[in-house]
Amino acid sequence: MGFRESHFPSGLEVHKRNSPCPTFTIHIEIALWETLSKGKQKVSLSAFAFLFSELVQYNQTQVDNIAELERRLEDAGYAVGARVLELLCHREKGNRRETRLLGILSFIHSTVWKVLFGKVADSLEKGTEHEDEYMNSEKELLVNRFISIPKDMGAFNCGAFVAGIVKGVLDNAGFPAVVTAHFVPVDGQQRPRTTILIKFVEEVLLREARLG
Amino acid sequence: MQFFGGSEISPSPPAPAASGNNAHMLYIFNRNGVCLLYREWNRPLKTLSSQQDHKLMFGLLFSLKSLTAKMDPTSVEKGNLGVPQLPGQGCSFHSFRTNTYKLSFMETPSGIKIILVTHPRTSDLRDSLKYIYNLYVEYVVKNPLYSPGTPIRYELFNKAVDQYVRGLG
Amino acid sequence: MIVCLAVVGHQNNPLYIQSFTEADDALKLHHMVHCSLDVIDERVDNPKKSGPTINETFLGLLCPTENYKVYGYLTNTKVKFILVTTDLDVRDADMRTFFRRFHAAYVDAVSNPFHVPGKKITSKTFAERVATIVKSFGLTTTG
Amino acid sequence: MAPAAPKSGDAIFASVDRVNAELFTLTYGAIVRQLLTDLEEVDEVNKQLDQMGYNIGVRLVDEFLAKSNVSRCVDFRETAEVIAKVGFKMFLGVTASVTNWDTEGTTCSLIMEDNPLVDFVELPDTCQGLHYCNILSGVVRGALEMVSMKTEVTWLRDMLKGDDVFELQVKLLKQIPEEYPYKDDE
Repeated sequence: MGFRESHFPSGLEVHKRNSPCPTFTIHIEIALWETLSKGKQKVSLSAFAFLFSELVQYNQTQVDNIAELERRLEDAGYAVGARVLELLCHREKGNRRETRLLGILSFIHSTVWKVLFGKVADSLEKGTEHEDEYMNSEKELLVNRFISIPKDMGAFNCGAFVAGIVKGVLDNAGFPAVVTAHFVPVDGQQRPRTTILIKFVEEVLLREARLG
Repeated sequence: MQFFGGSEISPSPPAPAASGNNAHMLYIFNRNGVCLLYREWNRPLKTLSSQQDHKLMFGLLFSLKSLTAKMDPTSVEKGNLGVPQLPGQGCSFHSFRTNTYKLSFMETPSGIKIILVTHPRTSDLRDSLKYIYNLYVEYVVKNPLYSPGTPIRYELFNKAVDQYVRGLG
Repeated sequence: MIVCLAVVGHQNNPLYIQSFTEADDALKLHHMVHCSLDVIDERVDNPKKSGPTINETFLGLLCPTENYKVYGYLTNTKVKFILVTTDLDVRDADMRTFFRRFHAAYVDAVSNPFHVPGKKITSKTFAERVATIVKSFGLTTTG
Repeated sequence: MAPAAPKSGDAIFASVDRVNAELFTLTYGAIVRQLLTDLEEVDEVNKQLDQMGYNIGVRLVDEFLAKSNVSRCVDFRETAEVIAKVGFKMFLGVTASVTNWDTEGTTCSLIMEDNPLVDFVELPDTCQGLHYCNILSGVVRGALEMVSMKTEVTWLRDMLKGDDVFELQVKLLKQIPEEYPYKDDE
């Protein structure tokens, strides 16, 4: 899949340490990313799509309501997220520890998304109403790509799996949060986009303030 | 909220799409004779119920395949008439033409059969049927909430097929 | 010579501890590892201190005693690696390379689907890999 | 116009969308762990993994046929070869080889030196009876059944148990021709 040029996050000026002009950074980062993950094994998207669909269908047999189904997908994702953090911190971050909120959000928005889904997330925005909310959105979330939701499953969102991954990364990096997946309609488009809503716990914000 | 198909198609085939499309109708069957999809674009004459119509079409192809294999002058194996064959066994018949229509047929080793009835002048449609097979794989087979062997009820798939067939020369 | 290596979880729960000496001073080494934890916590809580840059994983020398040196390393997941060595003139750069290779082994061990996060690391391959890293680090174990 | 020749595994793998193997490996690890917690019994987990693989195989075969231009799956030997060379490469990015044919040509082994499912995996002593990759045997069985070949697929060697390669034995039981599905009185 060609590496689609991702537009820069609109809502929040994600702090890029070393370069004045954001689009310029994107190019460097892609080249860097290519080298870092070169020789990384790949599998076909359909192999993952078929596997993920079995995960969904198996869990459907284990639950009797949609909320429980989403919770089980989130648990599965959580385990993936915890391990992804370990893997990526060692490989991508080398010897730098993430201590700031923007740092970990940017890490998820770009590094985690690139390694898992092959592209930077479409956008990372700060919630307007609440201080502690951030939204990481994707026009066509990989796990939802082949899935059409029958009416009787209401607002069921397989993105709960990805929400679990994000929660696994955040909790284990010391930024505990409640993470949920939502469909957000996009005008003029048949398919809604998927937004991963991150709501940090009180203590994270206090620490962030203390660090100034 | 309605996404990516999943609407209930009324039992009777939908009204034919805009004219100027020289395809009459499309059938997709699986190896057990279940009609996964029937699309119609212009078919003024209707004599049979849709269920019988599907059965007739499947029966026609089943025997045609056996007949063409039986009379294959080049093959050495002695296939006898009516004996069930493996999909892909014997020579592969892919279309026949009358003065009023042309029937193009494709069968995959997994027993999926795609039949497209078009205007007699249309060119070789083997690649087009393969493209429709790819649409079937992308839009239907990969959707985890579709159970194989049941009629296809995905609006997006129907739209994609309609659009593609309209463009066929 | 590296005499003791420990991995401690972010609630200071021990995940792995291995001493490389025949002498029965394991208890003393464990105590040293324990007290170095406070040094790490104190250093993390107010990062204004000098020494390696504030948010670097390598924490450098924690608490030198007369015949041991204790080095620390903190990962992004708040897991602490602690190394105790009797080699008093070891260079920081060597420690960094050691910790990076140790971190690689740790990551593979916890990526194992059968490893329960936060619980002791029981993987045999991890123990073997750590032993080879220690051995190949030029500080061969005695005897 | 002769139908296009079957494409090579590498050609297809290069043309399809791909994802990082880590996401695939870690997701599979999450599935196995979920099954172990739900079902506890190791052979129950083996059965469930095989069934999940079968469900995948039944669907995956159509994508395999569509993308690989394979139009005939009549000869078992030819089919096994295509699955090993094209199928595994197209989906998992690794090639398998086919060996140990028996005299009648109805049983063979698929050999894999590399398998993206098992990165980082180390079987604990409590799970020695587990066939961690049983989903793969299910996929092969499901896919072959869809092309009218009823088979029995079993693990002979498993790298997670110390062997140097993965070996899947595929035994052809019988080929099921297409029956006329409608009864005459219908």
